[in-house]
Amino acid sequence: MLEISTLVGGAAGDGIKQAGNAIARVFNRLGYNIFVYEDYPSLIRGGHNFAIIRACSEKILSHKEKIDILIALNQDTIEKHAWRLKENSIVIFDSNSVSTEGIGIPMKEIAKEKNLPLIVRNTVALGALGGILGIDFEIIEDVIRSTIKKKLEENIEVAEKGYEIAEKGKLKIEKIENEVKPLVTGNEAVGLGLVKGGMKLYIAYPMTPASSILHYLAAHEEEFKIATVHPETEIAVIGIAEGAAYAGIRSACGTSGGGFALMVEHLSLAGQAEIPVVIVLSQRPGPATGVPTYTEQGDLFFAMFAGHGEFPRAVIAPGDANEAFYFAAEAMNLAWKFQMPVILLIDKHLSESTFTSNFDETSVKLELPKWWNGNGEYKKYLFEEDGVSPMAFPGNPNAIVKSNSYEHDEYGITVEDQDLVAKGHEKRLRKMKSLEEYLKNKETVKVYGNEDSDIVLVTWGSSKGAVVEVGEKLGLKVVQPLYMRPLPVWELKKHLEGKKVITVEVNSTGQFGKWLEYHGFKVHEKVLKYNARPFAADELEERIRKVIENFRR
Amino acid sequence: MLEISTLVGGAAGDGIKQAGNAIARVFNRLGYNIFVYEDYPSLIRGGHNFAIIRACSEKILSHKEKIDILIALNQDTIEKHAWRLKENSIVIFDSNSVSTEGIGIPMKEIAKEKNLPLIVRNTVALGALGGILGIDFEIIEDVIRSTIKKKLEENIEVAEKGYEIAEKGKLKIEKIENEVKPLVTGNEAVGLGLVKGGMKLYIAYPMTPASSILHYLAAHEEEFKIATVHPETEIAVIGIAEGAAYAGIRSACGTSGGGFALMVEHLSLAGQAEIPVVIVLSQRPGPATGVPTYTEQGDLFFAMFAGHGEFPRAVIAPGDANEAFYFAAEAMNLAWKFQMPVILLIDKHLSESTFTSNFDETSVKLELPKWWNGNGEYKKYLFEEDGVSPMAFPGNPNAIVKSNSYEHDEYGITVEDQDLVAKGHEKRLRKMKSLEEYLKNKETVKVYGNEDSDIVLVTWGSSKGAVVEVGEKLGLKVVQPLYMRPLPVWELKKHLEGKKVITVEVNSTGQFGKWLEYHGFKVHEKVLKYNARPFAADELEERIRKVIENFRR
Amino acid sequence: MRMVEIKDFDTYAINTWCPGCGNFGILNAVKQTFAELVNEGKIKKENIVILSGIGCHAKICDYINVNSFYSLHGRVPAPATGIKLANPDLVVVGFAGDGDAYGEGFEHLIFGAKRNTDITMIIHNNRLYALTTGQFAPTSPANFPGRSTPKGAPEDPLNPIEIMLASGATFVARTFAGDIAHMKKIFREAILHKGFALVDVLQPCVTFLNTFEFYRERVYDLQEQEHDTSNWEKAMQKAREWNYMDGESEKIPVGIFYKVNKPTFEERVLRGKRLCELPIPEIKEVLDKHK
Amino acid sequence: MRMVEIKDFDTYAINTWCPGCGNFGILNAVKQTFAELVNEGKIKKENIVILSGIGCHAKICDYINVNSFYSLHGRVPAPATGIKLANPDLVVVGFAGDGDAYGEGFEHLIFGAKRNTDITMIIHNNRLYALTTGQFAPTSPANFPGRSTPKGAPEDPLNPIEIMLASGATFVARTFAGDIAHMKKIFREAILHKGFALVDVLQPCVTFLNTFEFYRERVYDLQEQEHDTSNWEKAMQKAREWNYMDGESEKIPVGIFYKVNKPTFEERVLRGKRLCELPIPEIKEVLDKHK
Ligand SMILES: Cc1ncc(C[n+]2csc(CCOP(=O)(O)OP(=O)(O)O)c2C)c(N)n1
Ligand SMILES: Cc1ncc(C[n+]2csc(CCOP(=O)(O)OP(=O)(O)O)c2C)c(N)n1
Ligand code: SF4
Ligand code: SF4
Ligand SMILES: [Mg+2]
Ligand SMILES: [Mg+2]
Repeated sequence: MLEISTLVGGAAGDGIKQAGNAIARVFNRLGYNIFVYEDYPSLIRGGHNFAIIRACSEKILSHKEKIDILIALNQDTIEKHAWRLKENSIVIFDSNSVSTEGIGIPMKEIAKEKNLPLIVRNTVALGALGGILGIDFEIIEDVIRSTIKKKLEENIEVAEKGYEIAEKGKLKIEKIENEVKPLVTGNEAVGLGLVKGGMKLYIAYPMTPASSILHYLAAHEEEFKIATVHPETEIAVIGIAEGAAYAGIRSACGTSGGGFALMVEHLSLAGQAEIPVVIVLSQRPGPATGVPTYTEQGDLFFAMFAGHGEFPRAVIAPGDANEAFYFAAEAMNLAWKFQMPVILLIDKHLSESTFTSNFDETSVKLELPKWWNGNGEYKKYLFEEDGVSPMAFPGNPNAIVKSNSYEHDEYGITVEDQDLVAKGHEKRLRKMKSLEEYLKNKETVKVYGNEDSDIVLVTWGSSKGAVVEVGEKLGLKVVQPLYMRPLPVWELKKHLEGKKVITVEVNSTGQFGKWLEYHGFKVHEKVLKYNARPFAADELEERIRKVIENFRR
Repeated sequence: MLEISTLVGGAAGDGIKQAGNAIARVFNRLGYNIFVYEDYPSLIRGGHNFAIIRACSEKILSHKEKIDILIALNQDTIEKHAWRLKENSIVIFDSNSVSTEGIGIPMKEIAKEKNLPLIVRNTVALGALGGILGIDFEIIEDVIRSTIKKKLEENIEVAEKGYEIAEKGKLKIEKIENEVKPLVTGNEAVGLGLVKGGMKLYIAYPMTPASSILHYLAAHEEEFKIATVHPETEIAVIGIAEGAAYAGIRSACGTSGGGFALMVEHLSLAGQAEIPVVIVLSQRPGPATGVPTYTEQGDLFFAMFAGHGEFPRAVIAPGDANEAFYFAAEAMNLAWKFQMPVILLIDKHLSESTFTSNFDETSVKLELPKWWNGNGEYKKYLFEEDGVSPMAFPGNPNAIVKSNSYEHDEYGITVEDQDLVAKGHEKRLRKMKSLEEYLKNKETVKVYGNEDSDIVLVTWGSSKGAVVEVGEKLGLKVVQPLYMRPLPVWELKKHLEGKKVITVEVNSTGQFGKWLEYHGFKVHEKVLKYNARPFAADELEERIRKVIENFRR
Repeated sequence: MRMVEIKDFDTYAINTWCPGCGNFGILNAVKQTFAELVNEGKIKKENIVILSGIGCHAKICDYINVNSFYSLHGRVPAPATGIKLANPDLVVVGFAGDGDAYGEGFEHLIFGAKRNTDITMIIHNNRLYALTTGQFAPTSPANFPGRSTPKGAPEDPLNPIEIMLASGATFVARTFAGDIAHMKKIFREAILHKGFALVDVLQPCVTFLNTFEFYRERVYDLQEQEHDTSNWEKAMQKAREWNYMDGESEKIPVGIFYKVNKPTFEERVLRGKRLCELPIPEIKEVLDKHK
Repeated sequence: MRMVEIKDFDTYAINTWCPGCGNFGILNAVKQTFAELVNEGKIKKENIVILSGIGCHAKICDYINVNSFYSLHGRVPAPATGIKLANPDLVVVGFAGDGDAYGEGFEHLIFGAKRNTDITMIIHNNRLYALTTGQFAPTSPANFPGRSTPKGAPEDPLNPIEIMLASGATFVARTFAGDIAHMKKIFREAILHKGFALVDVLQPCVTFLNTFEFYRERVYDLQEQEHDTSNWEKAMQKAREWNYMDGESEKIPVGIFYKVNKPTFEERVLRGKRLCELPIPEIKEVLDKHK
């Protein structure tokens, strides 16, 4: 296994994110699999930002704490990350701003010489990195051409400068004969999945870490054949989404915890009025404003139980970009198949990390919902066996489509009658049953590692990346349910019974572990992290080793 | 046991609620224990309203389906309630509007003769009832004087007319030598409890079935030495409550499911900023607008898990007016003792039913929170052992009080640092532990009936009334946890282990039963009702008998 | 084509408004307006979508036999916007209460006006929360003793006409539920107006605040005077003739205060796209740029 | 009594605004205003409570060493109202962003104005969502290409001064973050005003919309002209001189548009009560009426 981790750090405004992306693209073009972790505080200029770009010959879905190359655009970066260096690690730094040992490049000087803004230091660094890795400059140039728009030629020039100065081939890297795959963030994958799931309208109010779904979709409205709207509040967001769905087009919205909280009344409306709507909930550390640019998996119970009254829903938790793509589309399909709200539960670590993806757009099929056949009088809430009533939309000259937030009869007219109230409840509960039946024929749980191990790591969402890697390395079994609600108990039983179960998640109360226990599974150990940072593979390995040692003792 | 159930029915606008209240007062003055069930649709005039006034020599907390006296102000009432009549039941009706058998009184005529609005028919009926029961007219007159303001003397005159005409003493009722106790609705009891818990500001936006807390408190501002506010939205409601608490006064707010949904973001703020706030959540059938004037216990999980991020809270579910009083005060105390949000979870059936209460205002003590001692620099979020930081308020010349919705240090300044984030989480979790420890010395579970029975009925909230009655009658044990979160597992274990457990609740998914199961308790049967109506004692008896038969088979 | 009749707009739902309620007039005027517009070929019945909030007014969704979205208290403009974006052919008419539209969800109304979404908002302004048994609302007369404020509301009313004008609404009108002919005229204009139309209907609530007499004595029709509906300042001046503080003023203008044309929100967002007709795209090309 | 100094208002929090941000000017002006008012004996330092929403502006809570309530995005007026009701001695100053106050929580602002709650709202109006990296906001210039609307915002801006006037605010002013002296003058008046005071601060965001130059060339002080601040119509006229649509107008009035006196919300709600001093009552008498 070939692998190399690069950390690039500086202040907000130094273009760290862009640098990380460019570096990732370089390794990508060399045939490596990529994972990029982004770390930045909630501010616009200053502070400390960094990205860890891990490149590996094998498939990877997580970063490591320890790094091979440190690129420092400021002194802070050295101070904060020295502990990550291994014996042979290389430090590349702007010798005009940083004093340390390693490969100093006068980045500021180079920028100034060309009369360029200081942000181009990151391009100088990219060039230098290319030199050190002994890569052809064409690759660097090509990456710059595909990522930079302003002052393109000047950027190439300064990159070349960096390339020239740097000790060439000091850490020569092998090219791997792999197909070059797209690099996507979790949020981009979600956006792409929604589009392939037939979404035509995306509505969102900015909120980290969900905002970039909106940005990405808004920037590609034409290519994706959709519209995007950024309205006054999250309440309006979901109201608009529901109106659009009622009128016949697939809509979705995205937010984080505080915004989701504001949507809860409408979530319940989707339950009662049976409106298909997909809500992407990208978690960040709470409660309240919490730690907005960092990560946590703390909203699981909230997502599963939000909303007054009892109504069906699905809560799906993809764990990487491929799954984010696939399940965003599937969320759209399920919402329409069962006319219910579907929550795609992700978090900052999945949303904003970059993955080598290999999803196949043809793998996603638009599943048609139950359409009305046009015969007889239309009943929006026909009490069907499976709970799902045929759909028709306003504009249909033969149907009158009455949607209602009150308890209602089959036509959608308000009722208070005790028998009809009970029937309404039962109809909606039947949908939950139908969903469960449907899922029994689907992949709802993924399994990795050593099937025969008596120890199982169980995890969900973005924590998957580190857990799978550690599990495989340590010869353990890894189980990742993709659905949180309904929880695929039928599958989990097969995998967990009789095993020592260790849950791994990023929150302080072990919600998913509890959720398993609530369903009668025994959880032997809960490995938690709640300092707003995700697990890194090497860090988690240590923790799991300790747990296992304790087991064996 | 002496008991008598009276149903009075008519259209909205006929003053059914007032009639029910007056009838209840009559029986009350005769020394009976009272329970009044109110049933009305969501409209202002017309439709069908009724109240069942059950009076009993024993303590009761529920109504029965079957009745002894039917008072019909319109034909509907006869049609809808004939099935409730027993062999000897008496029917009193307005012979000008209703044709049936029984005791016809020309109520309309009497009203018209005096040129009074038709609503006084209910007073005529009250008089007639008094006559039939063979009660001194003074009692009737006294009740009228204490309940009616407009056209008082005329009302007394028409009541006398009804009294005279009615067949005197046809169903003579015994007076019982009991102290006459106050009749209060659940909502009134909540209001009174909050006041005794030190609440100074009540904020609410109207929403059935919570509105009458606001109405009651607003009408008694002077007596209760409080202020009430009805602002623009439920979001503002809780925001105002939190501001007031931050500034040093005890505040509370009340709503139903949809309004609570809108408060969820602020609930999370109370978690992060550690603001003491009491939210009275009176459930009605959902989802969404649902069946607004009826009842359901469908928001249990929502109340327990609402809010993004992880933070401590208490969810308390009183089951009758005495408990509503006591736990409203206790909610206020707990909120301030632990600086956390406390949800008082009730429902329409508790909120709007009337109970003979015997709560003692001296039983409620204002528990003082942890005050700052004034030494040194003030730290609003001092990381104390028990998680609870000393309180100070703006206006204190020695303290600067910084409240924060972000993760923060002890002073309340925003932090993103990983260690401080983890410490913040741990501090808040310690409060949950402290609360649990505290509750271990309190009454958290009530037990009724036959302790030795191998069958236990477990119930919560308003369902308690019917369940306790049935349990006692059938010689079963009844267990009622008062706290939903934290669930007093330590107590429940004592009572449920080794028993056959039947849960009884008014919702369609058996949430509380699940909650027990989630905590490892075995639930053998779930008795549910979800047609928006509460259990009546006799109806529930049948259902429980069947379940037991099945057990015994 | 068969002409539609008023009764084609009836449903089997039992009407539970109080006898004499101003809502009946609104209901009749709306049905008549719809029937006329359909019969004139101006709109198609199947394209009508009505919405409502929650309150007495909101029951109108049960009472009119057209597509409807009985939404949440205060939220009408949001789903209305979604409906219009999904299918701009639809004729979207939202009914809302004053508690609903000027209270709980006022912000949505303001943004509807700001954006000039092509929807019509008809506000049943009975100046209180009726269905919840009579609390004060944003337009209640000052000191109105509702059940939440028995000693009188501690706030002066707001003037929705003024705020709608300030928010950029392109059609602002007021009418009176006691005058069907006037309502029809206004509803018709509002529905045909391309852009955001706000109609404040003075709706007496016979149970909690019977204002029939009060209004009948005071209303006068702006269109019977020389009122220039294209002049914003004049509109504002007229709006301020009566500020919802009962008794202070003698006359209450009804009619169209203001009307101008501006591009609608859908036009600006969709830029000619019809979302329901767009295919699902291939994403390969975009993905290639991710390499 | 010791005089307070500006540095008494400093905290140890590291300031993370972008160098050159208009917020620095606001921060300085606020601290100076507080210091002067305290030293003049007009307010007590311990009675100052500041609040903020969420956004770049909101960090001001961390940067001023007074009581503070760092609230939620859009919600400042609600807790501010609660604070004032709890203890009317407190001097309540809310800081909010334009996204915050004119977007997410606009309704609270309008109702604050309607009620005349005695709080001061200072809006850091940089005309975009800064902390979330530059999306368009309610007062963004038309067609502003934010990250959520790369092809230009499909909405025209709203004019908060206009809406605040229409909502009944008793003090409405605008100032410019590039002019500390002017800000101080306005902040001082706003804080001393008994009732709801709205101050719209034109705040350049050097990162996403650097408007220093733009404003510097255009602002003029209403108080240097003959502007009658008690005349609502005149105030409205001045408000409409510039409608936040950049470039259309040459001049931008700053200063006090409008100022009148009215009873405050607390006065009307509390009717002389001081909640924190009231004892817990006996309820026996009330209970007796329940028999
Ligand atoms: C979020 C929410 N809060 C409160 C309610 C309760 N509610 C139902 S109707 C209503 C008042 C409606 O007043 P208005 O909109 O003026 O309608 P009206 O009944 O006067 O026609 C309220 C507060 C609700 N349904 N939803
Ligand atoms: C309910 C909610 N939605 C969204 C956000 C995300 N958010 C944080 S700051 C901000 C924008 C703030 O813009 P503005 O109020 O103008 O402040 P500025 O950063 O421009 O000072 C948003 C949308 C949030 N914190 N809460
Ligand atoms: S309460 Fe008022 S608004 Fe509601 S139906 Fe009756 S009269 Fe109409
Ligand atoms: S992004 Fe704009 S508003 Fe925020 S600190 Fe930087 S310059 Fe100021
Ligand atoms: Mg109303
Ligand atoms: Mg801003």
